[in-house]
Amino acid sequence: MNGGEYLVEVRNLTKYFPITAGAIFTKTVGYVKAVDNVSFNIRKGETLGLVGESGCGKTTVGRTILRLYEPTKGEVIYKGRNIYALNARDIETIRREIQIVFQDPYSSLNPRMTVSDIIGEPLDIHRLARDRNERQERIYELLRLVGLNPEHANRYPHEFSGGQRQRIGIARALAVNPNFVVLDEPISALDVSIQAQVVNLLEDLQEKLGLTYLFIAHDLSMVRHISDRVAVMYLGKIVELADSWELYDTPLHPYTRALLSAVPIPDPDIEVERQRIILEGDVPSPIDPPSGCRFRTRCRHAKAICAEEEPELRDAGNGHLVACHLHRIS
Amino acid sequence: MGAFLRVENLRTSFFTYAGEVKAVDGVNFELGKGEAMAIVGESGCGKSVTALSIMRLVPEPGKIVGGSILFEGEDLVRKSEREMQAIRGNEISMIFQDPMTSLNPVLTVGLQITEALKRHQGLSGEQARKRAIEMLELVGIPNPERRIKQYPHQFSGGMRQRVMIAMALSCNPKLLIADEPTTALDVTIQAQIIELMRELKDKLGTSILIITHDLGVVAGLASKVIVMYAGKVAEAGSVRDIFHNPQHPYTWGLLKSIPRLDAREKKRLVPIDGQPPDLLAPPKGCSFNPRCEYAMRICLERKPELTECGAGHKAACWLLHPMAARVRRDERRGVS
Amino acid sequence: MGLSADMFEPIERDYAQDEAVNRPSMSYWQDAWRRFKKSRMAMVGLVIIGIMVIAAIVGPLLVPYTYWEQDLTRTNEPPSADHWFGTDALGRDLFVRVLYGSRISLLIGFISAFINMTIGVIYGGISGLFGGKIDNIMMRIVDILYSIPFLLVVILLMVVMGPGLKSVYIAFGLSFWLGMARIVRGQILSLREQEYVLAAQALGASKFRILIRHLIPNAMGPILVTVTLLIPSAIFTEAFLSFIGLGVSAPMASWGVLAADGYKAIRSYPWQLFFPAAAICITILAFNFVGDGLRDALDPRLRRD
Amino acid sequence: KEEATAPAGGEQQSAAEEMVLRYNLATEPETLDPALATGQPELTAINAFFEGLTRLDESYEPQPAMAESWDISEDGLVYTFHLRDGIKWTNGDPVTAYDFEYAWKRVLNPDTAADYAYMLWYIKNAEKYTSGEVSADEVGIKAIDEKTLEVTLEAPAPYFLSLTAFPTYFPVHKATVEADPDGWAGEAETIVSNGPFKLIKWEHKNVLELVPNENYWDRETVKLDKLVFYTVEEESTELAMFETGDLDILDNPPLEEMDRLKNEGLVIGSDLAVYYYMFNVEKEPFDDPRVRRAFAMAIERQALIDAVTKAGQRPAYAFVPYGIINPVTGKDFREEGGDYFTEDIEEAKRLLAEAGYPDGKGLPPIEILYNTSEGHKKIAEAIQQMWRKNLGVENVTLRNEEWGVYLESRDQGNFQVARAGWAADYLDPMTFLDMWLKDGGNNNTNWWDPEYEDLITTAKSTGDQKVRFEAMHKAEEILMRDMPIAPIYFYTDPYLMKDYVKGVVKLPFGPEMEFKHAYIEK
Amino acid sequence: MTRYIVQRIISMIIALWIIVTITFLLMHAIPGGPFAAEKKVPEAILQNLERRYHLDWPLWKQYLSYLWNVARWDFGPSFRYTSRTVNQIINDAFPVSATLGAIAVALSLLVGIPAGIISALKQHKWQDNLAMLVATIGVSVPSYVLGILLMYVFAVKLKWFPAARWGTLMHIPLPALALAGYPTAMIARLMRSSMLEVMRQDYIRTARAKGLSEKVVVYRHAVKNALIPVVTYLGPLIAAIFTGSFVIEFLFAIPGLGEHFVDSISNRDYTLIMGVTVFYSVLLMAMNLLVDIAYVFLDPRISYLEERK
Ligand SMILES: Nc1ncnc2c1ncn2[C@@H]1O[C@H](COP(=O)(O)OP(=O)(O)OP(=O)(O)O)[C@@H](O)[C@H]1O
Ligand SMILES: Nc1ncnc2c1ncn2[C@@H]1O[C@H](COP(=O)(O)OP(=O)(O)OP(=O)(O)O)[C@@H](O)[C@H]1O
Ligand SMILES: [Mg+2]
Ligand SMILES: [Mg+2]
Repeated sequence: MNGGEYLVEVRNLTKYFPITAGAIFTKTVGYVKAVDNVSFNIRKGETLGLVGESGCGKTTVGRTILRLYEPTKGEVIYKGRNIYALNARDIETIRREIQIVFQDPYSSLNPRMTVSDIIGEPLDIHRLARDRNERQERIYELLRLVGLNPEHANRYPHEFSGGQRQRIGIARALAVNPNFVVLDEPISALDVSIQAQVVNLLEDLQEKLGLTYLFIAHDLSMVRHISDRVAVMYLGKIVELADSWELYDTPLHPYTRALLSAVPIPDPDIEVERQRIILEGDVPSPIDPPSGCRFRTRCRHAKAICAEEEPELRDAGNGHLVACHLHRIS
Repeated sequence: MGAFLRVENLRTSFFTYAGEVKAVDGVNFELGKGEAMAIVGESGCGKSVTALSIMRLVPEPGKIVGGSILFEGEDLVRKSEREMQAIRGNEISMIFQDPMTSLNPVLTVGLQITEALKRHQGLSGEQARKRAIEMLELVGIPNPERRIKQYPHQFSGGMRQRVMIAMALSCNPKLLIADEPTTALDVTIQAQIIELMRELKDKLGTSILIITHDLGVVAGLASKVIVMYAGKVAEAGSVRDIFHNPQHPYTWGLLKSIPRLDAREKKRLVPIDGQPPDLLAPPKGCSFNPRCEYAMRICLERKPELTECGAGHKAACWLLHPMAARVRRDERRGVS
Repeated sequence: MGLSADMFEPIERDYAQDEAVNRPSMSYWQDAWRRFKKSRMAMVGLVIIGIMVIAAIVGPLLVPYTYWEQDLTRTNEPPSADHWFGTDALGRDLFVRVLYGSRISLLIGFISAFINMTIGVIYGGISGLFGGKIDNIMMRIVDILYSIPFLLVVILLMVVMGPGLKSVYIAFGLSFWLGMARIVRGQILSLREQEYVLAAQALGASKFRILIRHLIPNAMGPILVTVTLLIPSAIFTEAFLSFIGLGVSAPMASWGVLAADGYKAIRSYPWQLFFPAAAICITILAFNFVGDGLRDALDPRLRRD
Repeated sequence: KEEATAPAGGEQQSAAEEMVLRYNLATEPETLDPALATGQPELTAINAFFEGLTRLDESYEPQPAMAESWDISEDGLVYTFHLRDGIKWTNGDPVTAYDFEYAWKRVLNPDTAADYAYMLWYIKNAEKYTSGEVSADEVGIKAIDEKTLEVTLEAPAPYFLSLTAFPTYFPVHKATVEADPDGWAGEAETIVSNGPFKLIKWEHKNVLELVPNENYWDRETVKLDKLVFYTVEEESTELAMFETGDLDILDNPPLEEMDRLKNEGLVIGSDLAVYYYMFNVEKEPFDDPRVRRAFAMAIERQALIDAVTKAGQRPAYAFVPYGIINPVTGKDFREEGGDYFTEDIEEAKRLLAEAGYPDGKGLPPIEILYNTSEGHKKIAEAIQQMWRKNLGVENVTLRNEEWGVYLESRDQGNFQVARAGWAADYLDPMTFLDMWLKDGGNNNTNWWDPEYEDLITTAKSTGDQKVRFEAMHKAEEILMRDMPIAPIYFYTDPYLMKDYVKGVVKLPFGPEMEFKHAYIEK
Repeated sequence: MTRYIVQRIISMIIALWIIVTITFLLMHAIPGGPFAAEKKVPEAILQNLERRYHLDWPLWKQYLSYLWNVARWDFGPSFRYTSRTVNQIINDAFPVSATLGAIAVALSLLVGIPAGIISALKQHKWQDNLAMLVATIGVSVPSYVLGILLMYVFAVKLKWFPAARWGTLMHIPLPALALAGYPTAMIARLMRSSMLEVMRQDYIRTARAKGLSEKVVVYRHAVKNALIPVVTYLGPLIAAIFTGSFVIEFLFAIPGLGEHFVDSISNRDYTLIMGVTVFYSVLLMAMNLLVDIAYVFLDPRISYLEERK
């Protein structure tokens, strides 16, 4: 692709969760194929959006990249080093550079730590504050950055509203000045004005410090706004990956199209008259995904080949990658 | 008989060591039967606490300190815990905001869905199981027979949220309180869920109180909206009023900050400047005043009352006072 | 209502104004300590323990008897003005013996609490946190230590080290933290699956940090209960060890020993059991108050003050 | 009858109808094999359902039992026992002289490894057989015919007849034993016996039940319908059971309750045992007899007994206890011998000063060794205090050791002063005196005296009671002159029986009680 | 899980071997022997005894032969109870201890768990304070004192129960109560502490929102989450209490296994020491395995499959 150094290269990433049966003498009866042979790259300083149906494996991708889950297969190259080949010590240091904002804001906050403890923790781990004062100042600064009141530093997570908790998570991830941040639905619980504030903040940081983001979200308008490129996942696979404006203007994969048509518009008049592409058929399960193209069971255009052969992710021109037989045919 | 649900001057506070956090500070609204109303507002402004107050489930050290919640004419604030048990889950159900911690990690999803069915609908185990599977299917969870035997941690965030939704809907409540029910859902599923709720509302006459940040969802589902700020209602009105004729500077700010899919080029987002207020020590006067572009001296001193500014449209802002200078119309419209 | 037009003048403002943060930021432990201080029961417990400690240190100096002085003509006397707690089978003053006993028993109580809070908690924590093979090995070691007859070890210690408190500490160090280790491990096994652990891991927190900062504070409830409830067993185990010959030599006696001496005489001379037992009870009650206060203080969700 | 199954109080009433006597053995018998039994509970139980050639009467004199009569040779070396007619085992087999021969040789057999084999070493070549030096045939035990048993002794032993009343000398049923040599005496079902009673139930560590043996030659004398033995170890529990009526005899009254029980008719039974402190004569300062004497004299025995031991023990100023009669004079050995020293603080202080430690000054640190036990501890504490007070010895510490460790310490001479006790094996002063020989296995004091050795050898090699007793008195005098030991008190054996219990004989050594003649009278 | 259990059993066997070895060595390292007595056995007899019990063999030979026997679950003859084997002794005594232990454990669960729950729900109210007081006394009064008091009041004074011994149902209540005292207190306190934690979780709120009665909320939703510390405690507790309590069996003259743990050592009854030790450790490890399996049922998030890196 057109130049640019890759900061993160994800190759054949696969993560299966075993499903067990039996009470005491359990055995594995199958796997949830949460992520199945996914490859993509992220350039330095860019934002890659990741969207897709709920449960399709976005969170799993994000976490496996950080090696919070041990992958079933595949590798992730960060700055030329395979993260899965690092030993425990190196992993700990590399985590200064790679951060994650968790999807679930509450359970990822230790209920027995005050907010200042939580945000201060990365500072302590990586010794980023020279003294207590600096640490304190930095904590207040981070709180303000994400739109929280520094007066709340002594509170505990349960004393916050959902959106406030999410911001604590963001502040924590930003505390270490990371290089690369996986943002797992970082703004879903925020009101729009705070969303705007946070997104602006992320963009500013990117501009100033050259941060790289993997931005997982459902809010397609926000994804388009923030991302340079967007990947669309369906049932553990990437089905389309393209420049964000390109993707929104000319979606190629039927699933992407369905997705885009479903975005609600914040205008009651338009919203009432909207035409959506309603996806039909049962949602397939990642436990035994359909053969061939995984979307075929719900695809209006499915052909015989779709059931037989798994479509590969190919370049449809201009760096627009899509995994669809139909597209190749047409 | 009056309204189906009428919340009057509801005040709920958390008594922390640092002082009283007035999370909900005099909220009023009405909800008719079969009506859907949305609550939007600043994160942390008291939306969830309002919802929890209606359920009478405000966690310690919080307490409802005043006001009344008339549900079908009866004041829930004065009901005993036992009476509430018969109402919760059956007549009023709630979808909680945080799906991860709101599900019991050690019980199977199936059990958690079926138990309310067994209790309120008197279904047998097998019937309840069937219904649970049905509900899961309805909210778009694949392979429900297998999934009901799994535990919450084996579900993705969105799936957990759908479990919560299935749970809340399973008993066909008269009032559904949905606290950000679709934040973790992708748009297709979200559309499906919204559709489901709409159906419920239209067919069964369920009243819906939905809390959301997604103004698109608001536009799609609700007919009335209240905008909250710092524990108070800033503006209330029909969806149209709020989207097309907002009166409160905070609402203007909200509308301005959304990126729209129909936008043609990338523009920097416009958030509302300044910090949200500390509810421990809210600013004197109008709590929005420190962030309001149009703040006047009076805003610093006196709280604005909720004043009528159209049929069923109210806002709490001094700008509506006849003595205030008129702010340019296009300014108010915010976007475009 | 006296609204004047000038009140509707727009005001100029400077958004950048940073209100100074006037509340100092507190860590969890500082905050817990603040709450602990507010708990009345906990303070009562602390005061009782304080009084006990002071009485143990200076008390014996203020009594006109020594712990060994016998008067065979005044054995088994009930409490009186001369002997507040009565006398024992050898005519010794029980009051002063209880005071002396507190020196040993309180020390044992603290030592056992210390051993549990250090060895037990850390060991169980590591085992639970690492899981897998490490857990299997560490827990089998616990099983082994549980299974090897304590009495054999004690006898060997007695032969090798001779009597004295040092051997008691070793005996405790070998065995007194096992239950705690298992309790902590059980808690950690469940806690380590929490998302905040994953979050800490993502921040690059070391295993040890995760254990100390995240997991143990969340396991504090059962830990505190175990510590407080093990103190009386420690006191009685010491009595047993003394009886076998490991602890302090007669005529010095701990509360446990006094109680064990007294219990047989429960029908004829009940005060010989009552006073040491009451001393133990009060101490344990005080420890429980403190433990409960701590538990509450460490639980941020319980901020009712 | 129905009430027999009722708990608690119920059993008491049934006793009136059924004549049941309940006694506490205090521990589970380790075995009920007469050859292997050593402890009091075993001996007591075995004595109730086995019988030897003789049986002791109320005055501890051996009376004919399995043997109807006996002849003793002139030199006192050969005993010929004539067995009764019609004596039978519980299974109906006759009891013969061969059974005795078999049983006794079994005790001596090295493979049996019986602890009490030495009780039979008075018999010719017995010791050699046990040591594997001679064969069984050379042992002086011979069944002449079914009814006649001839025993040849190594040296005259005037107390041999009373020995034959001791369980180690009891016969066993050969076929039974050979069927299961290790396990036959482990369960009631497999035991075949010949005594007044018959064991019908043995719930281990719980209860033993005996009924009269229908095959017993003296069946009429046995009046009880049932004899029940419990195995309750804790004294206060035994007392509780006695009080609730679950026990008819209280044999182990708790020390703490002694004062109260004395008012309720506690009987202070006699016992042939002595409690003493022994000095290691090779360790400073007890290498000096004056020091040993001084320490022994500074113990206030009566005060100790009154305040601490409480069971009416007698202060000991010599080693051999009361209760052994000199057959020549008919007087008690102890009373004949008298006290060998007195408690005299002044004298003690003088002796100590003379030894170079005026007012206890200059004494090295002294340590009293005792084994784990509440009673030993109290005595040691009291004595420590007495030495401090009476002699001004400040530096006395106590060392408490677990039983096995204590025995080892004693054995290795790893002590200065140690508590000890000794109980009779048979009714003769020799059982107390021959232990102080130079290589007496139980002499841990390192003390010995050639004259003492001579006297004991003399006494042991003659059947002439006069010579024997004179020699033994002399020996004791030497022992008490040098004082490698400080006798403290002679044990007693306090017990309390319900007033309806009759005919139970308390024995001073070996079995605790004789139940053959017992009956209930309400 | 199957693999885990297999692994566990292998590690248990290794642990058992270590226990046997250490105990064997300790046992022979401490002074005194099985035939030591105040009245010493003559040398010749001592030799016979040692020969009979193979104590004349070199230690390694004794050890190997012992290992072989343990592998066949044959503990050999008791040195003390000369006519019985260790297997017989254990087979006789264990059922008694186990019966009493099971009743005591059941009692402490039946009382302790509800008491803990009630104190948690009524935190700082009188119910809680009362429970705390009783629990404190429960742990501060050792079981022998409790036992003696029970015996005095209910047997000697009231004559409701026999004072001691074993055999009828009436013999059970007093020792069972004395035995249950400490575990009840412990369970109640543990339960209270974890219930306090659990009752404030969000999912309890969800359960309430479903309109479930407080009972269901507590017993179905909260208790399971709160049970882990109690279950952990139960593992060693059951192993210990089922093999008998020395003190209680001594006091109430109960023919259980408990006394052998102490007596066998005082008596240096080598085979019995080893027998009860092996028996106890097998029971303990089996219980702990059960506890670990129970964890997975109590909290499905716990997994033993993964080793954390
Ligand atoms: N336990 C508590 N103790 C103290 N303050 C609390 C507690 N719970 C909530 N609050 C405060 O109450 C206010 C209202 O919270 P609420 O959860 O209702 O917000 P919300 O409107 O739902 O926000 P969001 O959209 O972010 O979920 C917040 O400022 C929060 O900090
Ligand atoms: N620990 C686990 N054990 C078993 N299955 C799991 C586990 N975690 C996730 N899964 C399964 O993996 C699949 C993908 O989950 P993931 O959380 O990655 O989805 P997602 O794309 O993030 O969805 P959402 O948008 O709803 O958060 C789901 O089917 C989920 O059930
Ligand atoms: Mg996700
Ligand atoms: Mg909320």
